[in-house]
Amino acid sequence: MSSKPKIGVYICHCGVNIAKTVDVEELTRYAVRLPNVRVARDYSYMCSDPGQLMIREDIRKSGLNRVVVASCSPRMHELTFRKALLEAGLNPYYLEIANIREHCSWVHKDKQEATAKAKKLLQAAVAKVRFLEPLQEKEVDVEAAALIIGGGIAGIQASLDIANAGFKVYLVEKTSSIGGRMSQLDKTFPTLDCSACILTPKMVDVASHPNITLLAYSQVESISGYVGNFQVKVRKKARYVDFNKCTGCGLCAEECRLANRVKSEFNMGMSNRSAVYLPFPQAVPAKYTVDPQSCLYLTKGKCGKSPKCADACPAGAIDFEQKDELVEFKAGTIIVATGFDVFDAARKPEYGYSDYENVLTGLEMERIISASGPTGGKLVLGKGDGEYVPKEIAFIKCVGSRDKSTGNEYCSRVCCMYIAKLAHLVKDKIPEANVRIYYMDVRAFGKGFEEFYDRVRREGVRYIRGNPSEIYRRNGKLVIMVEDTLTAKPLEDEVDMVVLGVGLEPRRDAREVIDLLRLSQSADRFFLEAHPKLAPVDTATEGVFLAGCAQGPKDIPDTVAQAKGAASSALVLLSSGKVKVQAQISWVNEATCRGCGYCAEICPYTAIEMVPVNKMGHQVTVARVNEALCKGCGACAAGCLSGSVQQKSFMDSQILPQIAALGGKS
Amino acid sequence: MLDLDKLRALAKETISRDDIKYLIGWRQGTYGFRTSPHFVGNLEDAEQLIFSPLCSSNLATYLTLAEKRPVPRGAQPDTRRVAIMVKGCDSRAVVQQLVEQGIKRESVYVIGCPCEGIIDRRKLEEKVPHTLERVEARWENGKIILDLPAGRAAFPRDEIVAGKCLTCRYPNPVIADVTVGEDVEVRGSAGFEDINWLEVKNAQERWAFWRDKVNSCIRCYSCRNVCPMCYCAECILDKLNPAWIQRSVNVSENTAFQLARAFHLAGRCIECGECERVCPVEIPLSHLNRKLVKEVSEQFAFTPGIDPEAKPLLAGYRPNDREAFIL
Amino acid sequence: MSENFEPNVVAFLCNWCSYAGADLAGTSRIEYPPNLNVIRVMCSGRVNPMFVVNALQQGADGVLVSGCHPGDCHYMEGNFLARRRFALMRELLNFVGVDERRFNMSWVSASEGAKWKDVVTGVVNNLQEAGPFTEFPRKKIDW
Amino acid sequence: MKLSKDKLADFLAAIPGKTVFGPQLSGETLRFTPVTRPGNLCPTVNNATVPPKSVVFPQTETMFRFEQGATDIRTAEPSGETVLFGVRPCDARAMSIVDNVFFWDVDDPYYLIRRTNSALVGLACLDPCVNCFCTSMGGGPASTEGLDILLTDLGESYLLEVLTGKGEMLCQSAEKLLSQASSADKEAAKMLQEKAAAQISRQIDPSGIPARLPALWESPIWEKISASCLGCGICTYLCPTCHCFDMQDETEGEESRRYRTWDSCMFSEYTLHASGHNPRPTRRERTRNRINHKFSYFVDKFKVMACVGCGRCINLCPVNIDILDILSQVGEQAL
Repeated sequence: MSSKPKIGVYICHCGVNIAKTVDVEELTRYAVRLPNVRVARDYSYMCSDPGQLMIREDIRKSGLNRVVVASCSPRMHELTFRKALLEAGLNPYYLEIANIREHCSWVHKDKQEATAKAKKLLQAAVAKVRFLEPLQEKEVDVEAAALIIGGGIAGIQASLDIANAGFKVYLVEKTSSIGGRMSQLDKTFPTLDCSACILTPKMVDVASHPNITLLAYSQVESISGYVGNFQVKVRKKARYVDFNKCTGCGLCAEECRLANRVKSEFNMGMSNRSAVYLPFPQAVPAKYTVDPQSCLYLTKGKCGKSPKCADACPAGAIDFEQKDELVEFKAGTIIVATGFDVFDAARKPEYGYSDYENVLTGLEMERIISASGPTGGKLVLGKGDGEYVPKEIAFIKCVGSRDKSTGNEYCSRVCCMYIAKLAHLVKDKIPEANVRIYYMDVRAFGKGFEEFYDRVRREGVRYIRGNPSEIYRRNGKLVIMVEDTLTAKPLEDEVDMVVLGVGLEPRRDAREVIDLLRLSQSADRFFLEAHPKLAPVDTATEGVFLAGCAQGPKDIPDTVAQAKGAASSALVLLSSGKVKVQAQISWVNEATCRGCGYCAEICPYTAIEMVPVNKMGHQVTVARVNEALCKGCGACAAGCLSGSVQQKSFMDSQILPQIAALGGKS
Repeated sequence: MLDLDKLRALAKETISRDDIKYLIGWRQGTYGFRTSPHFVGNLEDAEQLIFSPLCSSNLATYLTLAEKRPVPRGAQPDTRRVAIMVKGCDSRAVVQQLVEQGIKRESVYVIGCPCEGIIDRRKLEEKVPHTLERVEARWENGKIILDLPAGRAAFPRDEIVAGKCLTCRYPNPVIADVTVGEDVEVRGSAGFEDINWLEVKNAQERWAFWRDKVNSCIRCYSCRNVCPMCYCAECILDKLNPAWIQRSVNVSENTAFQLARAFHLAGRCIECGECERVCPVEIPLSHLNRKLVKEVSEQFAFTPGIDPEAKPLLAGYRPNDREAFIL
Repeated sequence: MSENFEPNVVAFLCNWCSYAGADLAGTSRIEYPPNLNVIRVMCSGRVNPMFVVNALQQGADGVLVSGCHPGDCHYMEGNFLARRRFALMRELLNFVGVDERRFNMSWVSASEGAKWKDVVTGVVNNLQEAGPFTEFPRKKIDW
Repeated sequence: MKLSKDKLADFLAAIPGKTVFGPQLSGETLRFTPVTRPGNLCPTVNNATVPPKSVVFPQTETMFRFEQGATDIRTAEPSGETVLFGVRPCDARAMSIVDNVFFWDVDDPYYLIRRTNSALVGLACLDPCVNCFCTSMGGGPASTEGLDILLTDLGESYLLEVLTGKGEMLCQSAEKLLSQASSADKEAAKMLQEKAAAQISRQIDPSGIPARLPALWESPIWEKISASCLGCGICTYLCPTCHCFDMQDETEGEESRRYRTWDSCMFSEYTLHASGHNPRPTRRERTRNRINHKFSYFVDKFKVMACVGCGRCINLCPVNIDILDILSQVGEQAL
């Protein structure tokens, strides 16, 4: 064991953040009296260079062998101070932080009470630090490959960045083509670039990049292991089309018995495709897929005398015998870029989305306006002889956003601008149309947003402040019931069509990803980042990063920026080639272990195995921890009846003194 | 009725086998109603073997209590099987020991003894005090027959059997390589009448009850040592660094000791009632265990010591475990 | 019980959710009673149920264990394991006559700073009513 | 002298400035605790489960207090004067035997104070238990050794024999409550005492045991006897002559105390060295030690056996390890 504890206590004022509420001088006087404390100092910013220097000097000069810092949360600066210890030649795990800011000065007002509480927290930290033991940080190699889940613009960008840096990338996309939501958009705000024009070159780059293995129409089945060494299993779903033989000529789709009879997901169900299909013309990979939900041969086992697609394919690529394929590989790091779903407008029945065909969502409007969409870019309503050009067009914003009744309290961030963009495009196509936008607020915060909003208004689009309460049909027209909240007048607005500015929601299958990667969700149900400001692309699971709307609603530039951020974080791991593993892991005292195997049963990482050992000539079984697999949760330690399993830095012998300090009346 | 001659013949045959180290059974005690664990190593020992309503000890304890002396260099440890006689409750201890890898299936030879209820010595001595002569007992037609010095006496089973037998659901061994005697009918109540009366009292009354009991605990550790599930090489409650429980004997440490003991048996207690039987100051320790048995059964539909392949209760969970108590 | 009684609460918080949630309450300057002191563990699964007994012995009037919401455990299962253990420990304590307000368990996520305040306030208020823990604290008797 | 039973409460109340301990129910069993209401006393049923040694040698006893880092200690407050009422002759005799240990090379200060400050009022055993064998060990149901007063239950009253000066002092304060005993009373008491002695049916002649034990050191009987031993502390904790203790420190905040608390040679950690080595590694060695200590080492040192035949270890052993059975095995074993 180590020598007698000589403790240094360092109390941070954090400017006034702590010192205003906690009497730091009194706390310092108190600290000196605690057992084994050699020196106690207070300073305005302990985390600053002079603050750290003070600690390092004391360690060197006074021979301190334990350090307690009373400051902000250990989640903020534990690493900072560990480094300071290390630089002074002391094992970095001889450190304990008393959180007197987040847990004390910021949540209490009474100085006396806060000071008393700070004393207790400090006393507990001193009690624990006396029993801490030095730990060694070990390193493991990082597999030089990244897994990227989701082939939207975020996943594409991250893949390209990592691949361009020279590392292997596995890009897994659930649907048959990459491109994601961005590929469905017509123009992008506020610059009005053609979405496809800027996206498709990147999609092609992905397909042709030598470092990228594109696994489209695939899903991640399982992920095990740990940072640097994830074992990934991906299910490549059967396309029933030989990937290598298919040339993408499209004859199969033309000949399919169900040609133009299956709703196109890409066009939001507003046009039809065949049972064998390419989701959209620029799809990557440009390979056809047989839709197992609609294909007659796959659903009924019979398609005429023989499937027409197979007959038509000159390359003989149609293969109904194809099976799902499991692909396994190792990855050192993972980026989650699974994107979003749009709000289901049917959940706001008062807007009649399910009842009236002329009530559309923003994404449907994108497809109608797009030259590659169901109408070839013509904005018309009705069909055949009844076709007409709408003149009165209304947009409603915040549908499924900022709305407690739907459970979505957040702002979806893109709706203000995509509606302004759509309004502009409508005016562009039908200059005489009367376009109005019902809104709660206009949030035009981004680069060029306010200017664009201004431009749209100048083009004659009217903004009416009010949240419509109902839409109903009268004489073949849609009537919007709304109160103009600026004039406080109720309106009944008769229009030809309504476009709902639906918001963004987490993917409905987000749970599966959470289970796969042990991620957390924030209150809005999007994936939770490790820190909202300082670690916005990291997650609680080491080596796993977030990009794009999976983490929260954002527009294309923000998505791309975050993807680049996630790629850069992943590259830090990949290019260093090594990663430190947890030091605060479990450990088994084999002398007292009774071999019951509870810990091994408990461990969620299968990090504990039961091994035979020889005790005084008898074969007995004891538990042993695999240090690379242990994540340091300590569940085994709490489950061990004999106390033989302990978690380093959270040992019974370290926690019980903390309890004693906190339980005592100070 | 059990034929002792047959039992002894079986014992002789068993210990004569090459793969059996010794047999653990019961013999008549030194006085009165006592019996004692009996280690049968030879044919002569087998003659003293008995099985009767007086055979209270749960012998499974000795499977894990057996001390492993250092094996001299060059020698091989004796890995022959230990034959053990078990009642229903005792057999559950064997199963639970298998679950917890305290013993290996191939290292024990289980002789099952269906049991109609074991006499609570304290209850009997109240009815028949001052008995020095050795007394034999047997089950007969739902009664317990005693050959007392004053003559034969028959007692209704429920009057003199231990509390644990009144709620016993497993009178027949759940694991056995060979069984002596016929299976018996399950007569124990599935309810928790034994603790319900205490549960319905208010918190102050319950504490008053327990304070009085726990206050008299002398920390002799017989409850722990007799328990077939307590076989850690070093009990966590004996540790001095860190000291979970201090050595001083007072209400605080005694309560903590008994709570720890009971909690460590959560989902593991097989209700043999030995802790309560051996307690020299008569603390109703089974109540603590039974409370947890009740919760384990009601909340998690779990019964330990039945299935050797079962996953230990507290080493697992179900996502939909009850959590009404969580804020 | 007296209005003036200030209970002493020891809380065990998991690093990833509840401790972070309590940090968020701090960052958001959400005020709550100062009666509760936190011991940080990596996971609620680390909290040995005997810590509760020990805390009561050592002078706590009440104990709180807080972890991630079911399904959100950073270590996948730790909170589920803890839930089972404490479901039983709670019943056992209650059975020997410890007021059920003395042991509390909560799920507080990293984003629930406001819930953390509610949990602390609720626990402290309840213990103010329950009064000091007198059943089996270690006493300076015989000193 | 004679004390009418209805004046017992007054007799106890008349003892000035002393705490009276007597057998009372604690939980489900009898032990010697301070008498607050004489009605709670249970002097007529069986002997107390916990012997009265717990009054002069408490299970847990503070020795001194100190503060972290300080160099001075504060010794415990001396205890006040006590009267132990209803002590059985076997337990009183046991105290005289234990005195040998605590007043041997040095006087144990804690024991000394408690012991000299206590007076023992005995109660003759008129209805011995099945496992009593005091008569074999040099005592008897009305043995007076170690007692200051002996009471014999005559039905309506107690015959009161004052045995020592301490006993006389006790009676002085209650003189008015006592009456003269007639010779018939004395005769009746003697008859009852003799009848009780005759009732004790467990007998042994232990005189040869001390000489035989050293020769049986490696005998297989120890293995056999200890096979069923659970290693618990019942036989030693509840033995009136066992007197081993452990010393520990407890800390609360900055204040600590050193205390001693009963220990048992039947515990595996009793002889466990810090190195991990244990000179008595198994229950065989521990059982052998227990018997040798009582019947060999103690005799060598103090010329008396450390057993008074109270029968507690026999009554309460969970697995029927019977000290008389052991002694007869020792006696019968070929040397």
